[in-house]
Amino acid sequence: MALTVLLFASWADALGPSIALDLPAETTAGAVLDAAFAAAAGRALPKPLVAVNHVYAKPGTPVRSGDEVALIPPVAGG
Amino acid sequence: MALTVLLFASWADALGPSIALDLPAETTAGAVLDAAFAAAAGRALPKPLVAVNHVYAKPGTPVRSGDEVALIPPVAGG
Amino acid sequence: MRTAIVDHPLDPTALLAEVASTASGASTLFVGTVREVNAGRAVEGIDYSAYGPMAGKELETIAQEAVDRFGTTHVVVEHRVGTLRLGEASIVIAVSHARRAAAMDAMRYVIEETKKRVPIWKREHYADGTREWVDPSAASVAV
Amino acid sequence: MRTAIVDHPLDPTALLAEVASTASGASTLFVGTVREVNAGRAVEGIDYSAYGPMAGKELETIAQEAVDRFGTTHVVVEHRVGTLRLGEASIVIAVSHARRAAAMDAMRYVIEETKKRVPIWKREHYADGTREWVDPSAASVAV
Repeated sequence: MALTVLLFASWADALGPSIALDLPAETTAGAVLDAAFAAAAGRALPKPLVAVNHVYAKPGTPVRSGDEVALIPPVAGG
Repeated sequence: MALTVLLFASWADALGPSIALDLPAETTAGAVLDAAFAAAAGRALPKPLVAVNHVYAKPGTPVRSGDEVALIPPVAGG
Repeated sequence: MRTAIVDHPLDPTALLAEVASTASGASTLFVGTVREVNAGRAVEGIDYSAYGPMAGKELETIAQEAVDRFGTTHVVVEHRVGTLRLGEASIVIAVSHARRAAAMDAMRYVIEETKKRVPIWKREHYADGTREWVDPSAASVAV
Repeated sequence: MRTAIVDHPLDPTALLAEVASTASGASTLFVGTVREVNAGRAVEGIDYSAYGPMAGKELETIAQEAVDRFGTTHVVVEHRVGTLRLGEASIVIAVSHARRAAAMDAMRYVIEETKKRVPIWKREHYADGTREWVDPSAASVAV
């Protein structure tokens, strides 16, 4: 499936506000992260968490077509 | 020596803003407290600390003529 | 650093502004207020009275201890005396510090030490018309 | 309880008023501000950016956790995004509670969890003209 992944902070600086990834129909947050790092092609970027539908996901969390998926680099709010 | 001791809160309500005590020339904060309780004549009053010249005193702290002596009932500021 | 015992309403906003600094990453403010119930009794107001010279000195000592322990000079404390109505502020503590943990710790230090050491007393006015000096050392529940 | 991500200057006084209650004996306020030095570098400003919908949701979750853990509904949090100058407030947390310890603990809980969990990022502008995203997980000194 085609999945658009939202990017922020250093990831957005490097790759734009989102990237389109091509993934199997049944995939996981961990697989999204691997594909995103592959798309980053060796750029030095901090390891992000993955959020699925505004909730932090574990590597095994399923990702389906239509989910809102985002990479969350280390946060620095407050 | 004649010593005027400042009183506050429940002690002041019971005995007025100060009491005059007659004490030996060489005395201590502990002796002041004993004399104050004697002056209170069995009234139910909370045990105070003694302050000498605006500093909390120990029972053995000397008290001399001219010192500013006060009884400090349990504090409740803040 | 500044401390004062005052007999007029406190202004938390002014104290917060007083500790502001571009060297600080965090400001903390503590406001103690008169609340409507204490130890299960309905409260209508509180008289705060102080042993003025000693209370002023002790409050200053506590603020100086906070400055020394936590490493900021931006510590301001005002305690009000007199008769306060429900919701009015009896104490305001403002601190700012480069780092948030120290700003929070310093604020806490000042209020805890003030409660223990500053010779100020409060007499609560209850809805039933009685008035009583509060003795935290005798209370079954700490306030 | 109320939380918001906003793009205008914060008003600590308004938040303090919002949590005021005659049921409360203590109000606490935390203000996070842009400071002039971070990790030894001169800072001139900070861009805060958020993953808006998730940041709003996470901030609300944290405030609700504070309500549940500490037993007060008087918790208000606003986080600002956009470009902030030195001394400007990025976050204001206001809490009031019957008891002071809980008011202080709840305030601390909200700022610590916010720093860990809310998807907001800051890019510091340094005096040397460079800009960098701050990565607290990589910093040698926690901010």
